[in-house]
Amino acid sequence: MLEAHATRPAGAANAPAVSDCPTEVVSHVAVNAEYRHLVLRAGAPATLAEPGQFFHLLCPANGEDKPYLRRPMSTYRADPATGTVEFLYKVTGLGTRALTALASGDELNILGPLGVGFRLDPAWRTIVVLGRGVGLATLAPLAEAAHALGIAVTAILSARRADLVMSAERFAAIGAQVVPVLDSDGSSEPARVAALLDGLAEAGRADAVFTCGSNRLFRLAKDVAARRGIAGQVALEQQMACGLGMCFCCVRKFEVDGRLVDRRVCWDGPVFDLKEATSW
Amino acid sequence: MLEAHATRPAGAANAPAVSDCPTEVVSHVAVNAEYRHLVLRAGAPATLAEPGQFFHLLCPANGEDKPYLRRPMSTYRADPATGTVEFLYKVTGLGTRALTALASGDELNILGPLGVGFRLDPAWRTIVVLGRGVGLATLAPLAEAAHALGIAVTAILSARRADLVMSAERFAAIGAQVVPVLDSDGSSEPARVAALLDGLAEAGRADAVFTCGSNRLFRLAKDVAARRGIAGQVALEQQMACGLGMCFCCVRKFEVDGRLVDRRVCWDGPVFDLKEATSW
Amino acid sequence: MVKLAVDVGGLALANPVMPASGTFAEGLDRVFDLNRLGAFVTKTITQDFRAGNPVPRVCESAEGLLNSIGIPSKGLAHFIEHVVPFYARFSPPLVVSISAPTVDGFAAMARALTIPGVAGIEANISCPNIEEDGKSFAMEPRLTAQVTEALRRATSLPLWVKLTPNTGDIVAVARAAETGGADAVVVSNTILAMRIDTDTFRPKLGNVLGGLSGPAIKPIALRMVYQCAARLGIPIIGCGGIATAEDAVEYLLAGASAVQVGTTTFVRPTAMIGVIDGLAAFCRRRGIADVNNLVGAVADAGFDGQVAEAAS
Amino acid sequence: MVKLAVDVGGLALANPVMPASGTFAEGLDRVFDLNRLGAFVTKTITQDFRAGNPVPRVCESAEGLLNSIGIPSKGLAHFIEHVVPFYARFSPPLVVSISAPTVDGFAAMARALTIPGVAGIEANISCPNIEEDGKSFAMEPRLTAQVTEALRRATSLPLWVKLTPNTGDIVAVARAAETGGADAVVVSNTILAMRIDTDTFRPKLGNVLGGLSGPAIKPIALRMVYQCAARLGIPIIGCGGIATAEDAVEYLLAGASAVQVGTTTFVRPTAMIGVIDGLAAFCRRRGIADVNNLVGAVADAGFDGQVAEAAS
Ligand SMILES: Cc1cc2nc3c(=O)[nH]c(=O)nc-3n(C[C@H](O)[C@H](O)[C@H](O)COP(=O)(O)OP(=O)(O)OC[C@H]3O[C@@H](n4cnc5c(N)ncnc54)[C@H](O)[C@@H]3O)c2cc1C
Ligand SMILES: Cc1cc2nc3c(=O)[nH]c(=O)nc-3n(C[C@H](O)[C@H](O)[C@H](O)COP(=O)(O)OP(=O)(O)OC[C@H]3O[C@@H](n4cnc5c(N)ncnc54)[C@H](O)[C@@H]3O)c2cc1C
Ligand SMILES: Cc1cc2nc3c(=O)[nH]c(=O)nc-3n(C[C@H](O)[C@H](O)[C@H](O)COP(=O)(O)O)c2cc1C
Ligand SMILES: Cc1cc2nc3c(=O)[nH]c(=O)nc-3n(C[C@H](O)[C@H](O)[C@H](O)COP(=O)(O)O)c2cc1C
Ligand code: FES
Ligand code: FES
Repeated sequence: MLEAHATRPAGAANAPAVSDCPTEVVSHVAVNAEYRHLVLRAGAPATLAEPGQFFHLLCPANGEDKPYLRRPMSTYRADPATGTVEFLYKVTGLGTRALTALASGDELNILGPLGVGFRLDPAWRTIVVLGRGVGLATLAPLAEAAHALGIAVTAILSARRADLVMSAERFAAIGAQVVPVLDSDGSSEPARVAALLDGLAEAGRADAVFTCGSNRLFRLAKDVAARRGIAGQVALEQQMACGLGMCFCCVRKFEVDGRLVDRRVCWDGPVFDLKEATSW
Repeated sequence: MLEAHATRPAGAANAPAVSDCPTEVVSHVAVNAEYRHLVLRAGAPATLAEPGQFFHLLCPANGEDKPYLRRPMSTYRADPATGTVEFLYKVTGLGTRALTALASGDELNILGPLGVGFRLDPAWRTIVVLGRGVGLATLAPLAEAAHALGIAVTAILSARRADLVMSAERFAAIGAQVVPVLDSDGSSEPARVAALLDGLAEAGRADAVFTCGSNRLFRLAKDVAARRGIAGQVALEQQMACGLGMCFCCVRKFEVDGRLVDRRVCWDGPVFDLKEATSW
Repeated sequence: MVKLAVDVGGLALANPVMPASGTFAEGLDRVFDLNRLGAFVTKTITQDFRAGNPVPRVCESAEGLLNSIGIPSKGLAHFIEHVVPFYARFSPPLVVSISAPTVDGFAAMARALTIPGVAGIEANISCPNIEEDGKSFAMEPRLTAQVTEALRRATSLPLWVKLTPNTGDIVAVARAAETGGADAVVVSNTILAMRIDTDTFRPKLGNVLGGLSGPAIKPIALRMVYQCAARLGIPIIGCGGIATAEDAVEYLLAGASAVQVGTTTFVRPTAMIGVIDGLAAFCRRRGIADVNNLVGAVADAGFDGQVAEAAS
Repeated sequence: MVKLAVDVGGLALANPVMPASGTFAEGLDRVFDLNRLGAFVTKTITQDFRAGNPVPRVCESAEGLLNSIGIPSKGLAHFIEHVVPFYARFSPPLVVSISAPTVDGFAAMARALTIPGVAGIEANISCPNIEEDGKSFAMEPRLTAQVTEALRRATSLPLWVKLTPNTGDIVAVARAAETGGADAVVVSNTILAMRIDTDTFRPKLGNVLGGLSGPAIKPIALRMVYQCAARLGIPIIGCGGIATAEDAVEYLLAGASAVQVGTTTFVRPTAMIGVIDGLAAFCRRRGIADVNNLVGAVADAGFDGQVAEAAS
């Protein structure tokens, strides 16, 4: 069963308009061996992107790498005050490899902001964000938005090794309690992370849980949230062509009233209710 | 009638090998509103290019301009001593527009040297070169090669206006007699240029005539050379794909023993005997 | 002022530029004013609910896109109830793309869609005909004529028939559509293609095979438009790889009366606006008062494209 | 050491990489050592002298080339006298591409070329058959079978039949070639296409129509190889848009036993060497001892490409 119209949350209608806009590279540095941090100068509506929304990047050709489609990237930061939009990305294939050639002063066309971001209930007092890898890029602005609403944040940051935990300082800067969990010492094992989350819920420190970047983390968050009856959201990824709900290539399965329905990650998401999202 | 094998002059077999080589842009400046001068750092065999030979340039994509084929360009200068190869080109369309984006330090792949260049008979004492527009780019190295052999040069340089006469200083530097002929004062009219050429022949100052860049100049040079029984060569252009004699797209008609035959400009030329070449 | 208005098979359009089916939806409304378009063409719909194909549903290629979206559809009733009213607030005419597995199925849909708010029908006959061993209608002149005749009887709306390039003789198929009563043909749909992932050895599309679209196929679709134009009396809507106004001009010169922009919209969402403005600018620059003057204006005197020697 | 040697329809090749007909000539000898190639495939020749098509004979397109070179040929006698001896000094086998306007013409050429120095015949049957109203042999199974049978009777050399993509059913044509006695099929030739100059309104090719080649068409030719592989018992030589070793791997996985590189050589003259070295490196990296293990190794279990749902 597929839902084409009117599945977007009502609020999304008021989201900023989408613009297909040229930006200028302010800086572009390698964060570690795999990730790069790209800062762009942009105007509104790009800088109005909300946490969880994404952009569709027109990666320029770089030698033999000639990506044809755009590539989706979460908003790592968007700030109308500084007029910048930032991305944190992993070099994966053709498109991201082509991106690496961008230098300060170069132009980059980005389309956005796109999709439906995270929803924060002002009634919540404390939330947990649970991310891994590039999922942290997506969760950092959410934590900051929560902080702005006076909601406390616990950030469980999963990584292979301590030196690969990204953005910890951003979570720390808003006073979040940062809990790195690592493959290297076994602390990232699902059972142990689930226990951690359970403990937070038990302690009344998890009015809602947000996750991104790992199917294992998603499953355990969904599980704990269901067991505890707490709210939750997940930011999903799927291969995209248009990014605007037109092509139906980015569908995933969701459980709605006991049936599996297809929804478009770019248009109905990328942020979805944890209860409805299914494992991938 | 088409000639596929063994139409190349025998000497061509000893021409330098062809290499598909990366070069680095040393400088790239606009000569006037239409023409640009590109200097590349390259190694042998590129720097061994002979006058009249050409290179096939792999113009990099530039924004929406994504040339697929290479673009042929005459050797404007090639110097093993400085390790540079130079081109003088006119911005015409997709490929040359894309070229304009190259800046010092950028890489450019060029294939060459290609084709059969000019032949100079050491017995000649004095020659005339007759060019227009980008044809001057092709003739300048020829004049220098003639000078090196002790052959005097008269350079008739045709242009729309005095300020568009290019490379006059290069001809002057080797002691050539430089005769600009202009559209602006009518001196470039075929009849007047023919008279000029006739006068030089009459005065015994035209053992051979070389032309490039204009069909009108070609016709009058062919005509005068035939009437006067003097030698002559023309450097031709034709749209090219492979540049190596493989695709047969670059054919032109030649008169050989009263028959019209097709020859490949890239492989059998681009320099041809004035007697055999036909007007285009 | 350049005249951009065209009449395409009974439908008056403010300009000759519209989206290709399946590459357009209401999301574009967030990027530009949809009233600028010559027409709306919807994603193909079917009578009943359909889920579409397994993911991955797209992969890219050199200047092209492969898709095996299939036809996910919420069904005709949902479409009439929700989608038709959505487009009612815009001025461009709404052309509804339909598909069915049988001749009667096509006719029934056309009949049901002959309602206010629907300005025309585009029959996507590239789909398999289950009564003919799964062979696509548009691969054979006979099947094309059959389905077109049934559609013609079923609706008084302008009827466009969209052809597939996956046939050995597109001209014969186009003529069958004309004879069957089509008001215009759309040339064409995607070209059957595939890619394989050299890491996993798996096909890059969940459906294995998919359709190639985008700039890569432009010279092929353009050739088909040119071939059809020489033999048809009804208008042709050109479709395949259009990215710029120059591309659209090529199609018009080849004989198309209007054009559809598909895949490019995914890469450049404002591409259709660029084509419309660019067409006007092109005509102005060339002193062409009416865009219709470009239609079929290719300077090919002395050539017969049908009998031209094989390429290579 | 990775084993790169393959056997293609009776011809043993040191590696599976060779030039596509019409994109190779002795000029390449100035760029790299021709002995590296798996085989030589000549530009198509005809019995008698032919001039080829009017210029312009090529134009470019998005990641592609259109050509209407035609078949300029100095004739068979010249070829046997001058070209065959030229290639005798190299080690790769010489495959001669031939064309003729009639079945008998094809047979006569194959017979005349069954001589020392010629290792195989590639029949380019995309050309028009003058006995059949100018329809290309390769567009119809019946004509393909006829010409292949005649060729088979005429020569004992390995016989490759090169197919055209400009048909509605390439599998049927390929099967006809197999039944007719071909040792292998080449899939495929260029796709009929055109472009128009928007400045002059003239076709960009002197011949109006030409064949599209290059990376743009790769997913289409690859799909045809895959479809043929499912139904043929003889080897397939993949051809269309190959630029890199990865492209060649895609073709091998789809079912090709060898590949031909065409247009890319015009842009990157050393491309074939890159493909050969890249194939060896790919196998080494993946622990594949023999390149033949890649042939048809696409992980498509559970799919039937022939009946997959239409693309869109
Ligand atoms: C909403 C959203 C937000 C994202 N945010 C980020 C981010 O902030 N940082 C980051 O590093 N990555 C992010 N990704 C993933 C990123 O888009 C892919 O890594 C990238 O597209 C890979 O492209 P490539 O050309 O480098 O790799 P390739 O493997 O060459 O890509 C080939 C194709 O597969 C698709 N693809 C491959 N992997 C993915 C994937 N995981 N998700 C979606 N499509 C994929 C690409 O779109 C492309 O079409 C996000 C994805 C989505 C959908
Ligand atoms: C042997 C040779 C030497 C040349 N030397 C020079 C030189 O030194 N300086 C210079 O400015 N130009 C030179 N040219 C011409 C130059 O190659 C063309 O101007 C250039 O290819 C145009 O490409 P474009 O993409 O900018 O133009 P476009 O018009 O976009 O080109 C489109 C196509 O037409 C072909 N084409 C267009 N005009 C010509 C032409 N006059 N000759 C050949 N092909 C053409 C191009 O190859 C291309 O495939 C030379 C041409 C040849 C054959
Ligand atoms: C993602 C996608 C979905 C498509 N869906 C449909 C469809 O539902 N019905 C249809 O007739 N054509 C469909 N098409 C084909 C397009 O309408 C168009 O004919 C084709 O893509 C060629 O045009 P283009 O190169 O401009 O994209 C689809 C194409 C794409 C890329
Ligand atoms: C300029 C040119 C000339 C060609 N000439 C021939 C030919 O004479 N005979 C033939 O069978 N194919 C010919 N072809 C087709 C190629 O052999 C090949 O099948 C096609 O170009 C697809 O491969 P590619 O994309 O790698 O170029 C020619 C192709 C080009 C580009
Ligand atoms: S990417 Fe096109 S619908 Fe989501
Ligand atoms: S450009 Fe290919 S033969 Fe001259």
